[in-house]
Amino acid sequence: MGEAILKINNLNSYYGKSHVLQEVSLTVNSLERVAVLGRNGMGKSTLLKSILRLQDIKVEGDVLFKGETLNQAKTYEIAKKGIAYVPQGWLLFPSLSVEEHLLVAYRPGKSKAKEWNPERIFELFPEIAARRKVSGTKLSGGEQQILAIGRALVSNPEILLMDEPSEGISTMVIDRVIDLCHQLTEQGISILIVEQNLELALRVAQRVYVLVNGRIVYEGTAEDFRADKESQHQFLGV
Amino acid sequence: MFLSTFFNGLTLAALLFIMAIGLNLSFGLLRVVNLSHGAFYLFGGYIGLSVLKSTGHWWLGVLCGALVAGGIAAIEEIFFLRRVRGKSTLETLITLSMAIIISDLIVVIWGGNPKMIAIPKALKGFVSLFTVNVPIYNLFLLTFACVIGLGLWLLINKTKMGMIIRAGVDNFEMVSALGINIRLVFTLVFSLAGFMAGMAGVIGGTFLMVAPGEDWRILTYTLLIIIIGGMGSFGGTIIGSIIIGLIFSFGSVYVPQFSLFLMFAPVALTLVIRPKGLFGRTL
Amino acid sequence: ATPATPTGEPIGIGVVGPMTGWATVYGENVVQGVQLALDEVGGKYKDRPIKLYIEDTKAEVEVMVTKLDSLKQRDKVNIIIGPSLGHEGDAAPGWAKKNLDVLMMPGYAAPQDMTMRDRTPNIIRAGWTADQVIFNFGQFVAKDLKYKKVIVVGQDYAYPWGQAAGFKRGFLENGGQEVKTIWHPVEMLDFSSMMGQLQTMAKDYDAVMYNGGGAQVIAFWKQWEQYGMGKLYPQLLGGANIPDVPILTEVSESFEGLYSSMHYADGMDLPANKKFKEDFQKKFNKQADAIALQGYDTMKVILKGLEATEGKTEDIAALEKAILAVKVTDSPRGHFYFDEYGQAVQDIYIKQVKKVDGKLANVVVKTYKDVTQFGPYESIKDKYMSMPPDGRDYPSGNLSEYTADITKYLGQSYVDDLKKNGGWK
Amino acid sequence: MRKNYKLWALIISILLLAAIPLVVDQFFITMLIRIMYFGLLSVAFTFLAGQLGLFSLMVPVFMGISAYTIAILESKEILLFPYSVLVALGIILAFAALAGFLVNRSKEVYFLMLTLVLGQLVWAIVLQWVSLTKGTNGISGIEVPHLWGLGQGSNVGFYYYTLAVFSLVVLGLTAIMRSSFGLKLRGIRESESRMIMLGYNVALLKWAAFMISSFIAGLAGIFYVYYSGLINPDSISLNSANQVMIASIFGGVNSIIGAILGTGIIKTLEIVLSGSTQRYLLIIGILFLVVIMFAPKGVIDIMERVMNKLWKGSPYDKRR
Amino acid sequence: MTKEGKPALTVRSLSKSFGGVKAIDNVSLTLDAGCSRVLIGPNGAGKTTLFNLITGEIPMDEGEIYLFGVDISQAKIQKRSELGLTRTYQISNLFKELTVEENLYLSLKDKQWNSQGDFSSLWTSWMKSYKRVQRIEEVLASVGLEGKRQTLVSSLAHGEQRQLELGMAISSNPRIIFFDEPMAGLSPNERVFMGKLIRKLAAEKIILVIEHDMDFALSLTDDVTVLDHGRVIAEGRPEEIKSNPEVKKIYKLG
Ligand SMILES: Nc1ncnc2c1ncn2[C@@H]1O[C@H](COP(=O)(O)OP(=O)(O)OP(=O)(O)O)[C@@H](O)[C@H]1O
Ligand SMILES: Nc1ncnc2c1ncn2[C@@H]1O[C@H](COP(=O)(O)OP(=O)(O)OP(=O)(O)O)[C@@H](O)[C@H]1O
Ligand SMILES: CC(C)C[C@H](N)C(=O)O
Ligand SMILES: [Mg+2]
Ligand SMILES: [Mg+2]
Repeated sequence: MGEAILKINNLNSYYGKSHVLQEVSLTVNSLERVAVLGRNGMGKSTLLKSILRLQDIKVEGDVLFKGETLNQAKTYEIAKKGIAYVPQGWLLFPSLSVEEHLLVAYRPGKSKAKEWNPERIFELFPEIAARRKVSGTKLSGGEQQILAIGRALVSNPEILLMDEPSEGISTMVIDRVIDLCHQLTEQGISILIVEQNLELALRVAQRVYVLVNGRIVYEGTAEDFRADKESQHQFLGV
Repeated sequence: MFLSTFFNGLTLAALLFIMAIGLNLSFGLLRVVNLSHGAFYLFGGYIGLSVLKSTGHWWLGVLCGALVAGGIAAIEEIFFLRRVRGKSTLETLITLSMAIIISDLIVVIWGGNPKMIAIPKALKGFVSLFTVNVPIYNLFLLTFACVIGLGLWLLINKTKMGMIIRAGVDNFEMVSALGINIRLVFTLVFSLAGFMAGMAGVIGGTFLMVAPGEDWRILTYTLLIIIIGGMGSFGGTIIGSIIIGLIFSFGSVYVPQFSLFLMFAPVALTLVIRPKGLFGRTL
Repeated sequence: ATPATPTGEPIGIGVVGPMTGWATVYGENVVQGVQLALDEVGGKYKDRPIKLYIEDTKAEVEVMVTKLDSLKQRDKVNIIIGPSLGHEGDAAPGWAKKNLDVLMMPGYAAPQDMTMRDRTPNIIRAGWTADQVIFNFGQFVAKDLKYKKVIVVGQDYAYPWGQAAGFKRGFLENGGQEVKTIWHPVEMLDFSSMMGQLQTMAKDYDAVMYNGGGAQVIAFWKQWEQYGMGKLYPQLLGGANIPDVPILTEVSESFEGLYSSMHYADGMDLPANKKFKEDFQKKFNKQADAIALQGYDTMKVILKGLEATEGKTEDIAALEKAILAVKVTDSPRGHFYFDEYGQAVQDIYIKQVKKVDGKLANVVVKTYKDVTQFGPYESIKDKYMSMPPDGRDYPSGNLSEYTADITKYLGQSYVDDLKKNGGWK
Repeated sequence: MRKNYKLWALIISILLLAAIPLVVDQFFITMLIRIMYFGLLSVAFTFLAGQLGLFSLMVPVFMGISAYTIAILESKEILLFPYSVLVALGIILAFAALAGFLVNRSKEVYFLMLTLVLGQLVWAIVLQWVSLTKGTNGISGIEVPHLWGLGQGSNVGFYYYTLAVFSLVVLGLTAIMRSSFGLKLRGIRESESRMIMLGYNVALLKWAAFMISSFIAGLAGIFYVYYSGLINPDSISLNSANQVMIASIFGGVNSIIGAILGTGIIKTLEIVLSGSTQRYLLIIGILFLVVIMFAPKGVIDIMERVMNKLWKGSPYDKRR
Repeated sequence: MTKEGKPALTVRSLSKSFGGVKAIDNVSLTLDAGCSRVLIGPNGAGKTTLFNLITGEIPMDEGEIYLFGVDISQAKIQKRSELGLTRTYQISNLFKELTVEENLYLSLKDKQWNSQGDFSSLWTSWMKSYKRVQRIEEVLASVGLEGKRQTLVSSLAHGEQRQLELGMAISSNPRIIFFDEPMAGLSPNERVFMGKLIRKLAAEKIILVIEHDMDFALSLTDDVTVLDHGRVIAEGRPEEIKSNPEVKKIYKLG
């Protein structure tokens, strides 16, 4: 395992006065897959948004990307450094076609052969390849999720932040997404994933964090957590 | 007479097109109801006039008018519009306030008298085409509009720019999260729209005149075009300009007393039947 | 007992007119004329400073009424100069009739009914009416220029209607055969289509008169030149406002030769005019024009009125009486006095645009002495007033219809006289 | 009491307004009357803008229609006072019903544009149908009806009539906005498709809201024409529509009180500033920019923040 | 399986295409009164589209739909809703700038409300009606949003919005409810909780559920319909479905 690609120290986030994230510290090492778990409304999405400085969230604390601070950076600068984001709710663009979604986000990778480009996405997900010219938001729910993942990939990031990628996709596609995640780390892309689907999360991640009411209450390897039925019950209500 | 009226309608359409396509940039693409577009036009026109008077170069006037208007647009975007992005009511009010301020500044700087921008020598006079006399300036206007139209079309449809803008309007933040400096893009587009308006101001001011109040008048016609053609539609802007241009020229020849009514009635009808204009995109 | 005129108290005078927007000149220049007149007397009457309250109507009548109210109620002003635009002038008598304790002296507004059919004693106009200045122009065009058929292109509102009406009367009663009117919206975008139309009409008509104001003149002129209309028609005829000074500074030399008429011509060769123009240029760094002159003259009339009443602005009726008796002899436009309706009786000048000292100016080519607002109908003004007010299409520009109409109102004998004399005497 | 503090504040202000003629002079009353009839326009605008999220640029048109109806009927001596007003209200409702039908399918910017064009269309008709409307000149010389308390010299009587109608409208609208009807309109604003799915007659609700707004504008027209004694195409021009929009947004487009406040401030500034400088439009323009920058929710927002500071624990509701 | 035997919903040879794609291709389906059914199928199979066609949110190309014996093929959405049809949305469609409570008030369509029409309640301070308040509280409790009553929907977390989406559907006491992936976005804990709720509804009312989570889907009812490429490829009990060769193929079951 390499050194930390993403490091978060004592992060506090607020929506107006409501203090959503409290003293969150978290690390994603290079070529690692990390999952953040937690019940609804615990602050998982807020965590990802805080990294990218999205919305009107007031963020205090340090976020380091490859040792470099992101505290003063703007959203687009952060993203440009190599952080891609699959948002919850997909946030596709109604006025762009499926193909345009991929074109607009496309940023060439370091090597032409290994890079993610729109064509490669279409190969990987034939279900959206057939719908190239359709407006992104006219797709079915699952297709939209796939497109959102594709859109993040074509920017050829170093780390991928995914917010509940399993939502809306069917079981067969879930398997493919899990495979994809493993493949990605082999290609040099680290992953930070937020998930409700415990099964998926544990199959993808090597390490997990659990958020309860905006605080990290558990940190450990995926195997440990899988075995730790008590923590699962206590923190996730499984 | 029919033919000459037709030509005149087209000329007017060409002028209005240059205005409308600029407005449609901010309107259709940025979704900003830019009521200061008319003010950019007039301010550009006056700048052009002053430059012409002091240097004698008409083309330099066109360039300066366009640049200054573009600059004001950039200022408006950076200092005001940017801060209320997405809140359409506030955006509208900001552009309205700017329009009021600029209109009044114009009176302060250039006084209330109407002014004329002389047509450059090279474009004076007329030629005979199909039995009608067509002023050279009119031909110039037509050509110019075509060039501008083509250029913008390429920019919007053949570059990534167009996609970025459309995406940015749909979801500003998500585009930032893709690593694109969408703020800058918006500023550029808005300034480009201002630039076009300023340029139209000098060219149109030469064709018509520059005077206080022109800003609102031109703005109204431009709005009509966009309404009838559909917001954000390139083809719609062309068709809209031609429709309005022709209605105006035929109206003012055959029924001048009802020309205003003639102008608004078809537009209203279009909107009632097709609420998004002839070519409006369904979003 | 308190003295009737407290010494040292300022005298308030309101000025209303459009000070912003498209019509700014019509308000601003009046104000400047007023200020110039005040300067000449050191800004005060005897030891009482004269304080101006300047209010913007934004060229909207509702705003004007509000501003009139605030001048009266808040600033306690008894004398108001203004308004300056036609539609403002039309609405002003309504207000004046409700506020008889305020004297109103129109700035540049020209509707004839302000001092005719809608007359109220507290409106006195040292200026002009749309018809008054143009009756004789019609006569001039018919008799001296000998045109038979004229096209009048004009803005579609009351002031050009009034001018067209006056012109029709003068022209058709003095040998003209037809006046064809084309009305366009007040703010016309582009005149090129109209030029096409005028080109085809050239074979049937002798001349074109443009009857509009301000920016429209420039727009009209531009296309007139572009289309080479000068080759099809003789020099353009103009309504009173066409060769206004601000326009002359803009248009090219081919504007030379244009005829029009008014109660003032900037190129008039009078010492008072020279002084007025010089002073104005010095003070405001721009050329004086008829609008500024109107403010100037009106203020001077008020000062004369104040002198006659020894500054008692409280008694408006007395002031009105005093002003009606004023006879001005040293105005830049010559002399004028008031008729019993409160309208100035003055000389009307036929003017032509000519180059003077390298600059275009309006030069007087003919003078009609002491014209009243009724013009040639002075002696039969009751009959004249029984006719409907000027309208878009009234009176008719068609000779036979026109004759039928005046026969009805002015009597067969009037028509017979016209025939006998070949026009007015 | 605490929960309804806004309502109480409203009632108290109305009572205060009623007492005003006892202490101030004519001019002040003139101003208040004017603010009230223009205030009605902003209220009409705000009602649609705040509840339905629809910006109507034809609000002044309805004012114009009722004013013109009265002016034409009375100046041509076809019908006089009480009947002319009744006819005017009838015509307003008829026009509003038609226009409401025409604009029903439009949303967002498209609604703004359609109302702009319809407004301009009416304006063009008024301008060019000279035989009926006298064109640009407009119609003037309309007399205040001979009613109890109205007469020459004093405008206090007129003030009370205006205040009565004005207060009724404000209270009525407040009630409507708090009723289920208001909530349904806000529901439409947020998601029309869901409202339809829930089984509401969305078209009817929108149409009714449009009627209410137009009717209020029509009421303003009655006071306008009787007080100023005239009506002119300027009153229904695009510029007037802009002014209504500016005043409403300036004051706070989601609140009736805000809209009235906005109108009050702007109309007052116009009078105060225009007397002292010719550049007051410049000043007002800059002022707008400043307010938008620092109080995007309008002047009412500043007011509420101040109130909140002063009166700790007042239920300052950040929702609207 | 038929409990009472009278069909509540009948869909006959329904078709709809978008451009070149046949999203729904000659689909027939019957839902008997008192019965519930699960609709499964891969992404893009046409499940949501089928819902949209039945609720009338998009017009159909061909086919017939009967709801409680009434032909609603061409009826307005409103009419369908009046017959007691409600749905949830896969992509939340809530009144974002209203509070949770207000959202629920709007979805509460009790008898009184409807019979009075839209305008009679203009003046009544109906929100405070005791019955309504009680009902709102019930709904809030049953979807687990008690603490969020006064919160603006736009500041709810995604999962909370999904919970409200369910609350909106059940509050109006409909006769027939369509659920479009009701479990999506919910955490395991909420799943258990909401699962119970839906199971209870399945017993009381007629529901049609789209769900990717098989375990949950099959715990609701024994009637399953499988859709693929707009066509019904299998229908029946879970065992039958699982052994169906076509289903096996798309689900890559051993
Ligand atoms: N408005 C539309 N325009 C064009 N194509 C559409 C539209 N709506 C749906 N489609 C297409 O129709 C097909 C069926 O979509 P539908 O939403 O019904 O799928 P679904 O079964 O609900 O899938 P999921 O499980 O992913 O939600 C998809 O391929 C989709 O892209
Ligand atoms: N825009 C907002 N304004 C105010 N509060 C918000 C906003 N968005 C979220 N919250 C609140 O912050 C808390 C955390 O929200 P967040 O979206 O991070 O939860 P989450 O863990 O991602 O939940 P889910 O699993 O449902 O997506 C929630 O209580 C939510 O109500
Ligand atoms: C605009 C001007 C020509 C106004 C003119 N003096 C009038 O009374 O109407
Ligand atoms: Mg989340
Ligand atoms: Mg679906």
